[in-house]
Amino acid sequence: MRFRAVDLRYGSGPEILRGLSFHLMSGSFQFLTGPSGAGKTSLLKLMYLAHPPSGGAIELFDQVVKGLSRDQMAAMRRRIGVVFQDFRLIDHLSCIDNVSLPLRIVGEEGKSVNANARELLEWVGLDGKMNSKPATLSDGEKQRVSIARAVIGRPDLLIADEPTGNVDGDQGVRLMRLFEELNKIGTTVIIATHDEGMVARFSHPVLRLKEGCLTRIQ
Amino acid sequence: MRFRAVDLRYGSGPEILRGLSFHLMSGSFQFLTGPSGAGKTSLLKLMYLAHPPSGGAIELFDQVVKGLSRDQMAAMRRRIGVVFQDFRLIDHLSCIDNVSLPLRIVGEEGKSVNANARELLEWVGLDGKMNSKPATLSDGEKQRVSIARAVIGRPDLLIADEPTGNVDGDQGVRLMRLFEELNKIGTTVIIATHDEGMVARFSHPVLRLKEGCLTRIQ
Amino acid sequence: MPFLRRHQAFSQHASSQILPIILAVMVYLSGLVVIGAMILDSSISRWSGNLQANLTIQLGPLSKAGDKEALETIVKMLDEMEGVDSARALPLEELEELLVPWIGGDVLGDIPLPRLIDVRLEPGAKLTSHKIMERLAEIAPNAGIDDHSEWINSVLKLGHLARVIAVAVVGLILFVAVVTVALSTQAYFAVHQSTVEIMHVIGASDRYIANQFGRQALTLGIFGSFLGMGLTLITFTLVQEVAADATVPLIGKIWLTPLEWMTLGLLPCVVTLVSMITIRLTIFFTLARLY
Amino acid sequence: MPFLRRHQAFSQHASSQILPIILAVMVYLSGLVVIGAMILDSSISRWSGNLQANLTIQLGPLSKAGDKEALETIVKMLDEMEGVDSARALPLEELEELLVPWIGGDVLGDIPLPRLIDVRLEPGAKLTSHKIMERLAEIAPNAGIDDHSEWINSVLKLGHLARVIAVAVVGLILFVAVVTVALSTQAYFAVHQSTVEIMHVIGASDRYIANQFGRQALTLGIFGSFLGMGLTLITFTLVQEVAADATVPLIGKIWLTPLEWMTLGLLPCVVTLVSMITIRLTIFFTLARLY
Ligand SMILES: Nc1ncnc2c1ncn2[C@@H]1O[C@H](COP(=O)(O)OP(=O)(O)OP(=O)(O)O)[C@@H](O)[C@H]1O
Ligand SMILES: Nc1ncnc2c1ncn2[C@@H]1O[C@H](COP(=O)(O)OP(=O)(O)OP(=O)(O)O)[C@@H](O)[C@H]1O
Ligand SMILES: [Mg+2]
Ligand SMILES: [Mg+2]
Repeated sequence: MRFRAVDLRYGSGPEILRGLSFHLMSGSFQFLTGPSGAGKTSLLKLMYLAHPPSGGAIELFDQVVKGLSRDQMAAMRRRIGVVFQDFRLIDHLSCIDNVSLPLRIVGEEGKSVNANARELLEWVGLDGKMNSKPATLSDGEKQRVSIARAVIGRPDLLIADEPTGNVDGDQGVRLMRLFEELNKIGTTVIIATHDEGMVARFSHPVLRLKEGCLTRIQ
Repeated sequence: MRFRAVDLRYGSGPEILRGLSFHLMSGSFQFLTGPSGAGKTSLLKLMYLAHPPSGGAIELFDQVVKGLSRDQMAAMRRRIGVVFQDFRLIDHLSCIDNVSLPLRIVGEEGKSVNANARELLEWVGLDGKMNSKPATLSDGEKQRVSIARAVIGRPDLLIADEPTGNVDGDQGVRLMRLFEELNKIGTTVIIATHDEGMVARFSHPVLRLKEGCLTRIQ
Repeated sequence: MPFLRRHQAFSQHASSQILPIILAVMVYLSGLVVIGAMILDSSISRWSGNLQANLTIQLGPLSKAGDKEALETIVKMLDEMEGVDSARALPLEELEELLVPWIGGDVLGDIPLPRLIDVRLEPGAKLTSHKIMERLAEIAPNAGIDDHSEWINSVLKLGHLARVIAVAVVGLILFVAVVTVALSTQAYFAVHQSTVEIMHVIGASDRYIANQFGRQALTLGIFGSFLGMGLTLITFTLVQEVAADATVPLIGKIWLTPLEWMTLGLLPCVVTLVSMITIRLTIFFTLARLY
Repeated sequence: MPFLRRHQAFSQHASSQILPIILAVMVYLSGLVVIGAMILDSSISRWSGNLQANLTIQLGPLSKAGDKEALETIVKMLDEMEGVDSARALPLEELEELLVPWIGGDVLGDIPLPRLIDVRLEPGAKLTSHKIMERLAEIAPNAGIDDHSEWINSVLKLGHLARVIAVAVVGLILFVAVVTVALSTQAYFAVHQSTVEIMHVIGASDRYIANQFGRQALTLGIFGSFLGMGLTLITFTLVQEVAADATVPLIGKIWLTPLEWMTLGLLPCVVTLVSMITIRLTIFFTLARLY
């Protein structure tokens, strides 16, 4: 993934990100830190193609994003797994249906889909909540459903926004192991977090975002 | 506040909390910890009168809650400030209107209300976001708005559910200082968190919730 | 009031733009149908009134010379009867003209002829042909009456039917309007459910919440209803303009009496009221579910 | 299909219960009004048809004995005319009965009398009284015709007016139904906005999203529309039952022709279609706003 002089502003508001340029190696594992309101989520939005940059160019999977057709963009999004800071589960679907959604939208059906989703939910410790609706889950549980949904499609790029913000320490470590596992089989992983303990514990390169500028810390 | 053999179950589901009995001194400062899904939020819901217990009795401000009229309950709720884990801001109101809501519902009007809200928002570091709608805020910013709303009425009881889960370390400490400040002028404070660093840093008594049972750690 | 204004931010959701439109559409629809029914009703009244207001009385064959006096007495009596506007004997010449095709001009000179009296009743008079006959029987036992009863009955039946249908349509549409308004109001409220829950849990009393939303709904309701009424009036005025050029047969009037205007004015009020009541009930049930 | 079934969970929001009800109410309303208009229309047709189908022809005074032959020729000619159902001369006795009150029984024996021929036209025949007169002129120059034209014109005008009003009401109500359906569908969609956004951002193609919701809306639309149509049919059947007991005057029939049934069947289809199109457009605009 490559960013070239990327700017971002919402509507006619102030510039949140200014002239970001960097290159992320495929298969790398990165942390993204920065104070609250620095623009971490905004930067990730650019990466998972939820918002267009107001300037500059983004290259993803060796393709320039600008100028792609809507179907090509959708195909690209399917190669990206996202853990949203606010979970974004579909209220009307049960946990297992939320988790299997990324498989279903590419037309996969049948038992293997369900088995897959079930296995992942067990892995994140939600054995008993398969058929619960998101509204009846605790925030930590929602976050774990969201993580399961992000990884079920074995994405080429995994983007996680504070994925351990609502779970306790042990569980957090367990989830980080899941991401490292995925990274080993080739997925590029980017994790935004403000949990400095977590960053210190795992020795991965860190990108630090502050006042719209990015610095790289090894 | 006193709990006597309080049970909680949602609908006909399993018991989340079983036979909790404890007494919290007025003016105390407590942490509430426990793994994700242990029932911290559920216990707090009982305290801020958002859900009735399925068994047992709750005493708040030296009054048994059961049997109070709706108006008396509302009056009691107005003496409690709550920071929700999921913020619960009103989407259609700007930050400053969200923050001043607890004053407006008791009929306070005029400039002092606005000045008050403005001061608090500055304190939590949201100088430039007074008139933004919640949808345009980062999660850390929403959390701070939620905190400002909880404390503006100088409540007798402050209940905060992971109030520093979405902000960075420094800001977290700053917010904890705000709660301690409030505690000094007589407010009882209860903070649910899974941030062990935070709990270690501030030496306050801890309630630990696990598998529906509560243990007190000094 | 700045607070009120600010609280109207409650309503900036898409559905709060749709609610007033639906209310407006419903008021417009009911308004036009009610106006139409009123005009139809008054036209039918006039029409059947005209039919009934006109009788012909036949006096059995009188000799040409004699009985002129008797005829005048009868006409005078009729003319003075309560409910009669005017009575007039058909002149002999007109009568002869009427009869020529029947019996040939050459015979007419010799035979005694029946005489016809044209009676116009006052509009809305309660006088029936039966009553007139009773009075006539005293002085002219061989009189007959033609109140066009066969035709009148047919036409009156048709008019009556049209009225029944009009009332049924108006009733149906008012019912549908009320149902639609209630349903739309509920749909409008759905997106504000969470707002109510938040207000409740931070300690707002039930009355406060109901008042805030009630005021909100009142504003939207009044806006929507009167928009609809405005459209109705515009349409009505246009129809009046068009009708003024091309006089429509049989439609007596294209204007409303003050009473009819008042009835019409009730419409937006009812719609607003229904919307208000729905909001209140919905809030009541929402709050009742909360602890 | 379990996936389809599970995706119907999309619709478990309150507003998805309200949408089918609003559709049902709209179909019900339009259905009743359309049926009413159809019955009114055919009643008016029948009624004015009956009026036109009946003429009286007068032949100038004939002597009692003579011209019997001429009368028969004329009746025969009329009877054989295209568009005439039957023609029949009024017997002398009936004629005399009619005339007694006019000129007295004692005179009747001597004078020549006019003869009346009662002509019934075939239903829907294009024959006008003018045409008949032309044909008659050849053999009976002194014939007159009474086609009740004054009355007929009045009644036909009233019927015509009723039709115009019915068409206007039907048009207005269909318009309102379409607007209400479109608005309600949009309100229904409002609560699903976030679902669309989530599906989009995890990589669902526009077509996939549109299809999922389209299917959803189709199910709700069909359910609502046919519920409404069912209610219409129940109401219609009840009205038929009631009307069968108390024969309503002048309303010819309380049943529909196959063509009318088909027209009626179009209603729920149109409503479902409008709902579908609205959903598609709304999704299209929602997605177009997303990157
Ligand atoms: N949709 C939006 N419209 C306008 N401004 C926005 C929008 N979303 C975010 N912002 C602003 O952009 C800035 C960065 O927000 P962002 O959510 O990226 O921060 P963040 O680094 O993720 O913070 P946090 O750690 O609190 O989640 C904030 O000041 C926020 O108010
Ligand atoms: N409305 C509800 N209906 C049914 N079950 C619920 C409901 N809310 C919570 N639960 C269940 O109750 C349990 C406790 O939830 P709670 O939100 O209290 O946990 P928590 O300790 O706050 O967790 P976290 O740290 O993740 O926020 C969970 O298993 C959850 O699934
Ligand atoms: Mg963020
Ligand atoms: Mg919780």
